[in-house]
Amino acid sequence: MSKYISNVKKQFKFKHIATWASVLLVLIVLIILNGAGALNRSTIGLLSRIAYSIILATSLNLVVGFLGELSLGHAGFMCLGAYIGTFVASLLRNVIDSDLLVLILSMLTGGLVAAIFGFIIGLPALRLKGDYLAIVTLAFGEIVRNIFKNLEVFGGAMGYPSKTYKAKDLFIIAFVVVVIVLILIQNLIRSKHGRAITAIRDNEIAARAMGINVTFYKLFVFVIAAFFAGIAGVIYGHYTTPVLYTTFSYNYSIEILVMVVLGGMGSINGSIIAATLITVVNFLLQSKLSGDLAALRLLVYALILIAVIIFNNAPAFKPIKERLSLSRIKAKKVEKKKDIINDDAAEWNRIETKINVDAIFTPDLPHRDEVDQDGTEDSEKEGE
Amino acid sequence: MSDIMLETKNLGISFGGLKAVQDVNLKVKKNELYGLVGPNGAGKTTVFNMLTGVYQPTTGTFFLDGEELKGKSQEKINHKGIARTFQNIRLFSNMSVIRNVLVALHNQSGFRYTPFDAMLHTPKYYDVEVRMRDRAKELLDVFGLLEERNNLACNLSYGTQRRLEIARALATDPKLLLLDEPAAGMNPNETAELMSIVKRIRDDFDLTVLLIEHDMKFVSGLCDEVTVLNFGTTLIQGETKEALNDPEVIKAYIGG
Amino acid sequence: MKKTMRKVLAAAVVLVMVITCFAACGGKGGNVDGDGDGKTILIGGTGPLTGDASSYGISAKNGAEIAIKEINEAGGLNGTKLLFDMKDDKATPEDASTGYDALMDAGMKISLGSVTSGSCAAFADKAASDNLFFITPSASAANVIEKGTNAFRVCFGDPDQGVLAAQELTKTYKNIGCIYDTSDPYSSGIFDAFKGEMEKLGASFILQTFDAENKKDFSTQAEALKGCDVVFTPFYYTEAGLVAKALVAKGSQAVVFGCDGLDGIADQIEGVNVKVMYITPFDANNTSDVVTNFVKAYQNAYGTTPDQFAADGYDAVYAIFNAMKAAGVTADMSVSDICDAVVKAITDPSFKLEGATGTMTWDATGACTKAPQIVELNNN
Amino acid sequence: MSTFIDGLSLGAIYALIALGYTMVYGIAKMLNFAHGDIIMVGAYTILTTLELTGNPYLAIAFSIVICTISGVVIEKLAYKPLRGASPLAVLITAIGVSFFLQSIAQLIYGSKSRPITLPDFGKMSIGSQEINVNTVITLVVGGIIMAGLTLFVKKTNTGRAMQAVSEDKGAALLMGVNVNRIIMITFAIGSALAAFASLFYLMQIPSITPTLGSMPGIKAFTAAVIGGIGSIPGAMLGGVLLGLIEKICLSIPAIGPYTTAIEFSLLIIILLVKPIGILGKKIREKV
Repeated sequence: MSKYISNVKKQFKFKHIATWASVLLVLIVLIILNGAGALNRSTIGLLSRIAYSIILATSLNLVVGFLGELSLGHAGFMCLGAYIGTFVASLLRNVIDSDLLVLILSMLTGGLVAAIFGFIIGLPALRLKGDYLAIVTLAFGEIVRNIFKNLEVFGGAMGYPSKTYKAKDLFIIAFVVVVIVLILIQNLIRSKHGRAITAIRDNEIAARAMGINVTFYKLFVFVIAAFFAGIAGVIYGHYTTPVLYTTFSYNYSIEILVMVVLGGMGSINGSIIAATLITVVNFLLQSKLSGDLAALRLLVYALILIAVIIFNNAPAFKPIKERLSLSRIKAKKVEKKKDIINDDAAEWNRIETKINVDAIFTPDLPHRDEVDQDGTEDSEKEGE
Repeated sequence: MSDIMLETKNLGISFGGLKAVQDVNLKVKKNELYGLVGPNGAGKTTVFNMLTGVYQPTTGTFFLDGEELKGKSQEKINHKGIARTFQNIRLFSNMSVIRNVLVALHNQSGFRYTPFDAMLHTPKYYDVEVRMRDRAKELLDVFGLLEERNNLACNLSYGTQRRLEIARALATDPKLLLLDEPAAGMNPNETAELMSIVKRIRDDFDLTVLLIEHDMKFVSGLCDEVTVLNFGTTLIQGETKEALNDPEVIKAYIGG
Repeated sequence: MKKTMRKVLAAAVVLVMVITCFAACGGKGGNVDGDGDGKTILIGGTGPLTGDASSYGISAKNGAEIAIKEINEAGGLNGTKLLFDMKDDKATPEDASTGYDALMDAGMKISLGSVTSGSCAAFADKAASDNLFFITPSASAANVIEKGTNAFRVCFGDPDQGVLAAQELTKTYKNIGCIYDTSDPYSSGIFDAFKGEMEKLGASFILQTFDAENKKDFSTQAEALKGCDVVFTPFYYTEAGLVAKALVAKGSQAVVFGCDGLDGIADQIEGVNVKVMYITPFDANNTSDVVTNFVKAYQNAYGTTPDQFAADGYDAVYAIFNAMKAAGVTADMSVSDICDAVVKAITDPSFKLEGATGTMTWDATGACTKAPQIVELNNN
Repeated sequence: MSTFIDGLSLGAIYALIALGYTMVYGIAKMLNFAHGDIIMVGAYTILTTLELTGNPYLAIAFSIVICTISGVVIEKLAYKPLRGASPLAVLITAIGVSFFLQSIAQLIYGSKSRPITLPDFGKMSIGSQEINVNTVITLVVGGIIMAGLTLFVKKTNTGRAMQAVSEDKGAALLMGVNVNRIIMITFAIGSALAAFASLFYLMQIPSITPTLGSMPGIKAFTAAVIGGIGSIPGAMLGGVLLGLIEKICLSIPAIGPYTTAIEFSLLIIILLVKPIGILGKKIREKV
């Protein structure tokens, strides 16, 4: 026991819990505000949407950011979760009285079913690379919703008439799930298994040569990501009714991908922030640009998207970005101890997937000091 | 138990009808330092790729410590005890030095825990992680990389990267270490240092080493036996000095 | 330790930002606010204003806006002005939910629900729990008005149209064909009823389908249907126009017979040699005062002839207005009180609306009773 | 048999769009999700010119010009700044551009579908079977474009430079190839092809909406991948194959509703059997 405590002490770092602890803190504040009646309907509804978006974005980040495989079918897993989860919930309601218990059980079933399909779609991932895998996952998402559309049990084109959960409670439960998901994902990433996954992304050949079981990890990541996406789907199904197959088109998968790319591949914090921002921006555009102005909604969204992506990624903007960057002060400090990786978990968009390596033109790119977000944990300065 | 660590029998491979390597018969004794030399394009790296499961040999087979490994996957072969370095360095360049080694420690029997231990951070997780780190530091110390452990692998000098790659390969606890041009790009000092390191790890880690190298000084100063390949076939095999002084070999090098 | 402090500080800053953001976006739900000071009443609704289905949502919104303008120019509800706001829901349930929340925060008192069925089911679910009165212009799926006593509609229900179509078709035609959109609640709703009625009548028909992913090229379906006397097309005019053209291209003489979604098809099939008939409560060429006034006002405002969505939107606003007037609704009443009063007024046997889509009455189920007419477009 | 002909004519359209996709992918190595929307731009240009002048040939010429210009402008403004950035960033920008074009179209033309009447060349009969002349023209033009592109890429200097850029941009740059210019030309050609695609699309499906391009875009992308993305004959083959399968599925009422699922399942199966598409080029990774 004492060994355990000393081990924990040796390993513990504040930043390891910073992410989920902050989310938890936000949640506590929100619960208090909610209790005081200070949150209006839109905010409460929006919070549930933010919660499932965060789960979707972080779980997709596992696949795209950490494993380095491009998936355009994440909405397909969500679709499975939403349909199966709410279906199971309606069955369970006959047997179990507690709404909360029904929700939890349906989340687990929805997640499990999605995970099984995650395994199935993980199989091609073993054979295919980059854009080919992307199109297969996109195809998978479209197949799933096409099939649900035609299943009478799930309401066919009318959608499955799920029963919504009380909005005031749903967002709290959803955020508790977010915290749990964050703990699980970050713990996983900060372990030897997480190292193995990032090793596959960085250099698959070397990873194989080091005896990393690439097959296992690729499938594992797809399964875990699908599981969480399925849970997000169940939350979605309890947020609104009916569960309609049109929602889960490839456009939605791409929106989740936008969250991941905007937040920075391989950055969980980034995914959380980007998921929140995109959901809020979408909501603001929808509610502010109503009536005749609605036609501008997509236009504004598109312009924001293009501008942000170009600003964030264009080599030409790099100096400006660095000048404006919040981490500039931090970066200066790093300079003193040259080349020592410092804590830069807050850095966005520092890691590129290997898709990059194969596919894009980079002759004049300066060799950047890419820092693996979690590589920092190996910096053991503080441990000694 | 024989005293042969690696034995290949008529190992060969062809790509689309072209015989890249044929009839390679190696017998590497335990604890031996064995050299694989030959001019460019002779098929040395292809042999390594076959021995590590990157390519599947089209003819022949090979045994490690008496166990046939042909047809096994790269991972499996590594688990069985063959580790390698690459001609064009393949470090996890975006990872810190210590993390490179930690990745390689992945499969060692003492360092096992399930993904669920990881997700829930069970006591086992903490225990293993602490021990893994200690082990990684020990290994880095052997290669004089301890001070560099928090640097990014891509920021290291070329020679240091080579050393790190060997350290990483060693971390998988191999019986047989394949080094693909370990001294390439090194200055004479570094080469000399590398020679002593290779000798030392052979003794300390009870290793057998098979290496590809162009630097003949390095080979003759280090290897007990060599095989010379030319155009995918064995030119000569035997004691290092004799083999390297063979007129055929010299002709192959000068003529090729 | 310093680093930790900085982190805590950063987290606190983010926290404050997030909460202000929520407060900011929550405070005002949109560009139209019911200020709740007793001078205005906000009528809200959601509909597809962008995306594939947007032409339907925009029509409904335009029609409703004309009615609002007319009412306000005539002095409003006993001096109280009506405000109208429609949020974009892209025909998705989740955006209808968010739109509903935003409208409620903005002070919505009474509502038009959603334009499309899928969204309206989401809207109805929320409205039932708040007891908010809504009357949807065009969400015709059966489940839309089944959630509570607060839900009403202006359009025909899907099942009614399907049954009616089956009866009409079997009366005159022998070789009947049918094509429907398996991905659309409206289309499949009508089709299910149609199929049931056809079985009851002992009539057979050739069936073809399409869906949202394959709704442009109808050559295969036209090939199968070209021998029919009549092809039943229970979906919207965009696709029906293409089906009609595909049939003509295959040399078919078949009459295209559809439901109220076909209203608007006239300019889609200009110059195409085809006869189109559809069940509709609205005919822009009708010479009644209500219709001519509406069509004129619409053309002045938007430059095009209104379709049935616009007429439905127009009538929905008048239904709300007349019922509120009859119930004596004032702006300071609560949502639920308004609902109870309006439901009572609208289901009263004496309540009748002379609208652009005919004379309408409502019963407690929320369904609307009005006389269907069959409009015929003959380009022969 | 008529299903076959219908499939062929739909497939010909997919093939034309897929050619554009594959050109851009093969050389710029980016998935241009906005390609479908260039077709929409072309369609609206044809509509407007036809309404203003009534001359279909002028309309076609104009649409080629407008499409080419918009393709090049989009490349310059949205994609070029991202040269060297992560390909995912480029992918997302392409999606942004797609949204942008759709909303601009909705603002200008409204969202109601606009019918259009293009010259119909009637039918001709091959044996006992009647076939639309439009279909034949689509196929023939598709074939000519395919052959022309192949020749262009193989025989001209620009074409060879394209191949070089496609193989290895860094090396091409070192060999003095103006990579930016080559990519710009690629986009110009791809967009001009989109204008052709829009013409043939409208001949068969005479109705225009702002979202016209997105579904054919995805389908053509699928076709390009089936055929082996980057391969010009592959795009043609994939397009025709996909059109045929779609029509065959739709012609059987029992499986009609599952058409999309079947098409995409087929894609997955083909990729599992042949991970680089039917005519794709194999790349061996050097160890």
